[in-house]
Amino acid sequence: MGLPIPNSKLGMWLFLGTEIMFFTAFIGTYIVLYFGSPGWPTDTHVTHISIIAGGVNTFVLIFSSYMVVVAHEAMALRNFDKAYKALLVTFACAFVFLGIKSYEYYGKFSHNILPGQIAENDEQAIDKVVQESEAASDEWLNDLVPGDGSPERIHIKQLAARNVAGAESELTQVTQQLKDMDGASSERQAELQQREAMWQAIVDNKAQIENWVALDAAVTKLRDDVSANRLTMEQTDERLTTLQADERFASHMAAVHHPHPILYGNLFASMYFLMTGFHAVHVVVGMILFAIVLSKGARLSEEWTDWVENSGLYWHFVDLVWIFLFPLIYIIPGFDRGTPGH
Amino acid sequence: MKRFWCTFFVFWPIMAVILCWVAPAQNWWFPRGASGTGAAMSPLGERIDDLFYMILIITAVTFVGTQIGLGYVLFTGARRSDAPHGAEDAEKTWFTHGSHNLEVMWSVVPAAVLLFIALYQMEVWAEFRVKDSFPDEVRTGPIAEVTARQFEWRIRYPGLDANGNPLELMPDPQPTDLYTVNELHVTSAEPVMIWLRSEDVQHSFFLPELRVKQDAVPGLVIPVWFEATKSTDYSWLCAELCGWGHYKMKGRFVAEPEEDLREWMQELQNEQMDDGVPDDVGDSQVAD
Amino acid sequence: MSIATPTAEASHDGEHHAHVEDKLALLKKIHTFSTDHKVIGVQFLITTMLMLLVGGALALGVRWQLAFPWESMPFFGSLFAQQGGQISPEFYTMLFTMHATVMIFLVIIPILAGAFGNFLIPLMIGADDMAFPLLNALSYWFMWPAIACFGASFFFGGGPAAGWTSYPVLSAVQEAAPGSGMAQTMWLLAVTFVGVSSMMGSVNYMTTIINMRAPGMTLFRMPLTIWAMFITAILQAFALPVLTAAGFMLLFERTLGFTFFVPGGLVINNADPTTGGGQPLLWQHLFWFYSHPAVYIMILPAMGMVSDMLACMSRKPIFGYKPMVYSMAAIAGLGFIVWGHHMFISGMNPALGMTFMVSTMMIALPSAVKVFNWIGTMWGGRLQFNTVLLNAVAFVSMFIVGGLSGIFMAAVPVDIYIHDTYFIVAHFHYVLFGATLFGVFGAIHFWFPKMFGRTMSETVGKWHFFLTFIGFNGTFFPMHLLGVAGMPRRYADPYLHPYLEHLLPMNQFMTICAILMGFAQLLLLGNFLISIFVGKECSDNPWHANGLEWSAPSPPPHGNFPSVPVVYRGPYEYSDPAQPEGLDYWPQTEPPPAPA
Amino acid sequence: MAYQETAEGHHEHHHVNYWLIFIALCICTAISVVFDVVQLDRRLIAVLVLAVAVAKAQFVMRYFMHLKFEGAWKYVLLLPTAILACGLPLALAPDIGLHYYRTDVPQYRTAMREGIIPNEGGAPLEPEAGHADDHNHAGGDEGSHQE
Ligand code: HEA
Ligand code: HEA
Ligand code: CUA
Ligand SMILES: [Cu+2]
Repeated sequence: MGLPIPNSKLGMWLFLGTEIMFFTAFIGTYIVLYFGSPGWPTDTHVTHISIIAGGVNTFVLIFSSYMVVVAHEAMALRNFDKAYKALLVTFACAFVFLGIKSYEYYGKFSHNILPGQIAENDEQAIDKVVQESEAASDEWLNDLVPGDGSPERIHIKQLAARNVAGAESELTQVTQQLKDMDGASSERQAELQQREAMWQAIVDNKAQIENWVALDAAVTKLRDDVSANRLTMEQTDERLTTLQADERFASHMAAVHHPHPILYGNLFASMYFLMTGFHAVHVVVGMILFAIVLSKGARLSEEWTDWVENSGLYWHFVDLVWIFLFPLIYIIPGFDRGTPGH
Repeated sequence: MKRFWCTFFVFWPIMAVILCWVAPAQNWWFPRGASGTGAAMSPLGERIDDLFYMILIITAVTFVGTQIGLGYVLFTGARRSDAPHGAEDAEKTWFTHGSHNLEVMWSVVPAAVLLFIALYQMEVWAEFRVKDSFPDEVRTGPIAEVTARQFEWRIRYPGLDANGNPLELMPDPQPTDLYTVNELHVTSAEPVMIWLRSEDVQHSFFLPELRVKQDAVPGLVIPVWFEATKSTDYSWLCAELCGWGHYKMKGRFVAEPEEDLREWMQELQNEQMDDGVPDDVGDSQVAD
Repeated sequence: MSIATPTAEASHDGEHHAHVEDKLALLKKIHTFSTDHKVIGVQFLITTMLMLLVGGALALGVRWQLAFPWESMPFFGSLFAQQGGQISPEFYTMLFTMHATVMIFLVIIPILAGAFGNFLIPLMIGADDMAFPLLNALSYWFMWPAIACFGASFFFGGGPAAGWTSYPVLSAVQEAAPGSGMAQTMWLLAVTFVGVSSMMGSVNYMTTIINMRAPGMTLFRMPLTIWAMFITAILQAFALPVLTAAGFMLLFERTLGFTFFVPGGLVINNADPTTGGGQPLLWQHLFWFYSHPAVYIMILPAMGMVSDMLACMSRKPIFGYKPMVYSMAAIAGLGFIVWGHHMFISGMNPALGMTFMVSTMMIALPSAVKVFNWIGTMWGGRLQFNTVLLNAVAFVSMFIVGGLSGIFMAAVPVDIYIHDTYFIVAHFHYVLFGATLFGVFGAIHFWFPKMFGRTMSETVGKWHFFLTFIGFNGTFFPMHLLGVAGMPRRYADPYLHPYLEHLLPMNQFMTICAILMGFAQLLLLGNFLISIFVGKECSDNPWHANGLEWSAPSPPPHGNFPSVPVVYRGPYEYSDPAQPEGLDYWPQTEPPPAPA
Repeated sequence: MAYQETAEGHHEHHHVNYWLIFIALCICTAISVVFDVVQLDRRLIAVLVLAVAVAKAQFVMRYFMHLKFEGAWKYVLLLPTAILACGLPLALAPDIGLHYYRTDVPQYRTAMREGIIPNEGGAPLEPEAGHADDHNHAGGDEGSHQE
């Protein structure tokens, strides 16, 4: 006894019921956190939410959903060739969807809108500029003077680089010491060799090192001014712009982000990546389901009808989730863009 | 053997009832601490206890009733089991699929009882938690801010003005504030309120003798009020798992007459304001 | 003890005795990736029984510390040696966390749904297997990554340190419990794995029960066990995804820098202030949204099985079959709207607390209906005093205690005082061990003959019951008193507080009882394992029961029934005077007498 | 199983013009994007946009997922799910969406400083200068967060 539908379809529907609850947890959380966090970022310039991208993706998913029903209908009418083509289009749509999604993600990554990395107020934003500038400066130095990049080592390199004028004499000194040394501990020898390599690199890259020294001075000043509370965010931003405009170190400072505090930005980014991420995972699973059918190629036959129907149901569900994510993430928060808060 | 098992099942509820009966005398009941009797040491606590006893009576009656029922069916069932299937009428299995009237009865009666309990208690709950039902005395403001952290309590009092009267407690630390660690002094004259907050993980502010408990939630400032009826020391501990030291997170909770409290605060103020660096002392007292 | 005592003579109902079954058929496949629901059931059963020992051993560690604080623990201490076998506070936290985790996720839930659900559902509804046998096998094998992760969490760092409820911030920020490191992460992963396992199971059970019933097996002819399994599966299907979702969130928060539960500005263990924007209460809501329905997941199947056992052993129909079904449905429905009663004291909105209080009170109602109907079932029956009945009666008796203590906690003002004290610990051990586990013990004895064609030893079974019952009540009843005395739970050393000092002897008594109860479980395991080989052989229907499963051979072959069974009546027609042959049972498959 | 004969007959053809449904969905999407551009009360827009989403979901479920042609079981399955799905956010709202107790976290202070929410707690709005890190205070001040 039972319902007049096959087990596989019943099972799929029940599974979709559980999936609804799974996404309910995310979406419900998002809604209540949105209301519980006064000042949730809604300005799309700040959040880098692109309604166009979301809208196109909505369209792509709807179209793929349509293609799935076409495929299913064709299967039922035993037009396997048509079904195959329709599924191929669906698969391609899924690909496009993921492509656009990655483009959006890329935007978030390049603006560092990532959970746990976002400054939420001016102080944090200023601080982040300092930290990133220091990191950029360290990285540059580490490139110029190869070898161990541990903080202690970097510190030694910094001291040496600041003494670029005396580098040649230091180098001769170390070389001499190395020569004079015989029978001493190999540890000491290794240490001296390391220093020799360091000074050698400094001498070789003298011009560059001098540029670095200039940057180092600027960054140090920036840090000192910040910790003495002498800089506002705008001033910090200006300083950074100046540094980035300076052709001597422009390429190295390019990666430093301008101060860009987003109130509740970490929460926002977490929710964004959580919801769209799990949705994307579902898209990938759907693609696998379709890939299995597609791999049958010309051998696609009647026995796959249920499979196509059930993966179709799953795919429609993936579409459904997006139908709700689109207004919730892309449209509603974006209403009053430009004005702070809500 | 059947008789043995029947007795066995009747024996244990009897033991349970006896155990509960003797428990208060054995000091296995509400903590005797300050009262010596185990009675709650706050008016609200007394009402909680009353509620507890009321539920205890209801559940005890239910418990005894159901266990008697169980015992009865066991004994009669044991007797009947000797009889063969289809025996004389008296020993026959009662072939029935249930009784509508009985079902209605034993749904409606418990429903009424449960609904009664549910409605009856609301007032106490509201008084303890709903801000609008707080007693008037505590609406004027908190007397201290208690901040929980792993694994201690930090207390911030408002300082005293020139006349020795407490200032108002501001939401943020003031230079005049007074600090203690693990020691909370309150007046026993009237209900008082504190602000409860946590600096790291979740903790819980638990005064067993006063029947007060409230979790300290990171990010929230929760008002908790209580009234100690006797001037003495009470136990104060943490009731929410907060890490390895959870069990040892205890404090000294002192309720004392108004004058003693003033005196103590004055002393505290003198102590803290006396080392020459007026603006910083409060902080250095509680530095890590 | 007349009819319902298992006997070797099988002549009376020797339907299927043409073929001699290999009694070890199920056991022989236990290590294989079998898709046969009976093999999977037995796999689950044996795995969970072993896990019971593990979880119990951890509990004994807890009890040791409570009875002999800071004294070296024999055996165990040296296993996880810290300072000469002494239990450190971190270790204590890990002990009760893992105790609860193992008991709940690796014992109770899988033994009810996994072992008995799997074994019984197709047999009782007359199907040849589950709807999705492969998925079924996967749901068993997904237990193993979970077990591996739980196992790993013992050794990666000091073990998870946030209790089984895993409240953030403690569980979310590494600095808050420095020792827990990878262990807490592993724990979360493991919970996700058991979640996946249960998920696969529940979709499978629902589909099977809805779609694969034998002809004549209408919904209201299904045994209460099946109803219970069905409702449990529904609960799982709709509650579990929320926990899985929350688990992912906590996992990401812990490892990837996401933020959902940790607010900003917390200074934890002198580390940099946190920068998140989350809210700790969110986790509690999501967690209990699953974990309250989960406590009914942990008892409904036992309720169903106990109903079957009681009817059979009383030789009487279930009293009020439909009310029993409706009350289970009501428990499930209400079970979704009471989760807040775990958060009364947590700083939730007091008005919300009141709502949850009322719904919690109301959930006692269907439970009451069930209790009275069980008593009604036994009333006027011919009780067969065997191990099955004893355990089933213990279930009812203990459930009443556990349920009634729930009423105290449901009353919010009282919960202010008893929340997070041993009163709670007493409550849930009464329902979880006292009710569910006794039900499971009964079920093991009841359906063992179907699994292996032999019966378990009655004598050992009764000793096991006797010792467990005494040990259980000796351990857990006094916990009510400890709770009233204000002893908080999760305390490594309550005696640090003067007002609790005098409770030490009581705790020692409880520990002795716990050890007794622990060793009694070895009797069960021994009885189970040995009876598989040397138990008394029995007929296919040793209890003279009505259910469809008893019309299949023992153990049922692959495909279960020689031919498709046809169902003519409900499963509880015991002692029906209309039974044509004058028997006191009337199997569901027996065609009604032709009208004269 | 052998006697699960009921499975047949589900391949029968229902005449649905899927292309029309697809067009309808596209129009709905366009409408929601338009809402984003026009200036209306934002609460109204939120309701409208969600209504459009529900309408879209209706189309997808009824036609693409064939629910229109299924038996009564669809209600048994979907109604409880829908109730739970709506109930969960509703039940979370009083605690997470609103706040009964005063919230004191750095974000709130920033929000107060920027006038997004009224400064109810009376907390000072300007970040304190210098090093205040020995304030044992959760949301005590922003300055110390940079240490
Ligand atoms: C199988 C598991 C199970 C079951 C069935 C129950 C059943 C119930 N539980 Fe329990 N509960 C747990 C497992 C379970 N619980 C666990 C594990 C915890 C702790 C989790 C943790 O914090 O770690 C917990 C915690 C817990 C709390 C939180 C306490 C706290 O932390 O402060 C509360 C509060 O309301 C509660 C209430 C109830 C109620 C009202 C029932 C009801 O369903 C009981 C209904 C039954 C009866 C009432 C008995 C029979 C009825 C009659 C005989 C009729 C007449 C009765 C009357 C008129 C009163 N439980
Ligand atoms: C189904 C669930 C279940 C079961 C069966 C049990 C069984 C037991 N529990 Fe359980 N317990 C919980 C679920 C359960 N518990 C939960 C959810 C918590 C809350 C945790 C938290 O706060 O987070 C808890 C907490 C808890 C505490 C409170 C800890 C604290 O708050 O500080 C205590 C204290 O006594 C305790 C004791 C016991 C005992 C003695 C048993 C006994 O019944 C066990 C009997 C013993 C055995 C069955 C094992 C036999 C084994 C051997 C004889 C050794 C063999 C050796 C090897 C194989 C190596 N438990
Ligand atoms: Cu603080 Cu427990
Ligand atoms: Cu609960």
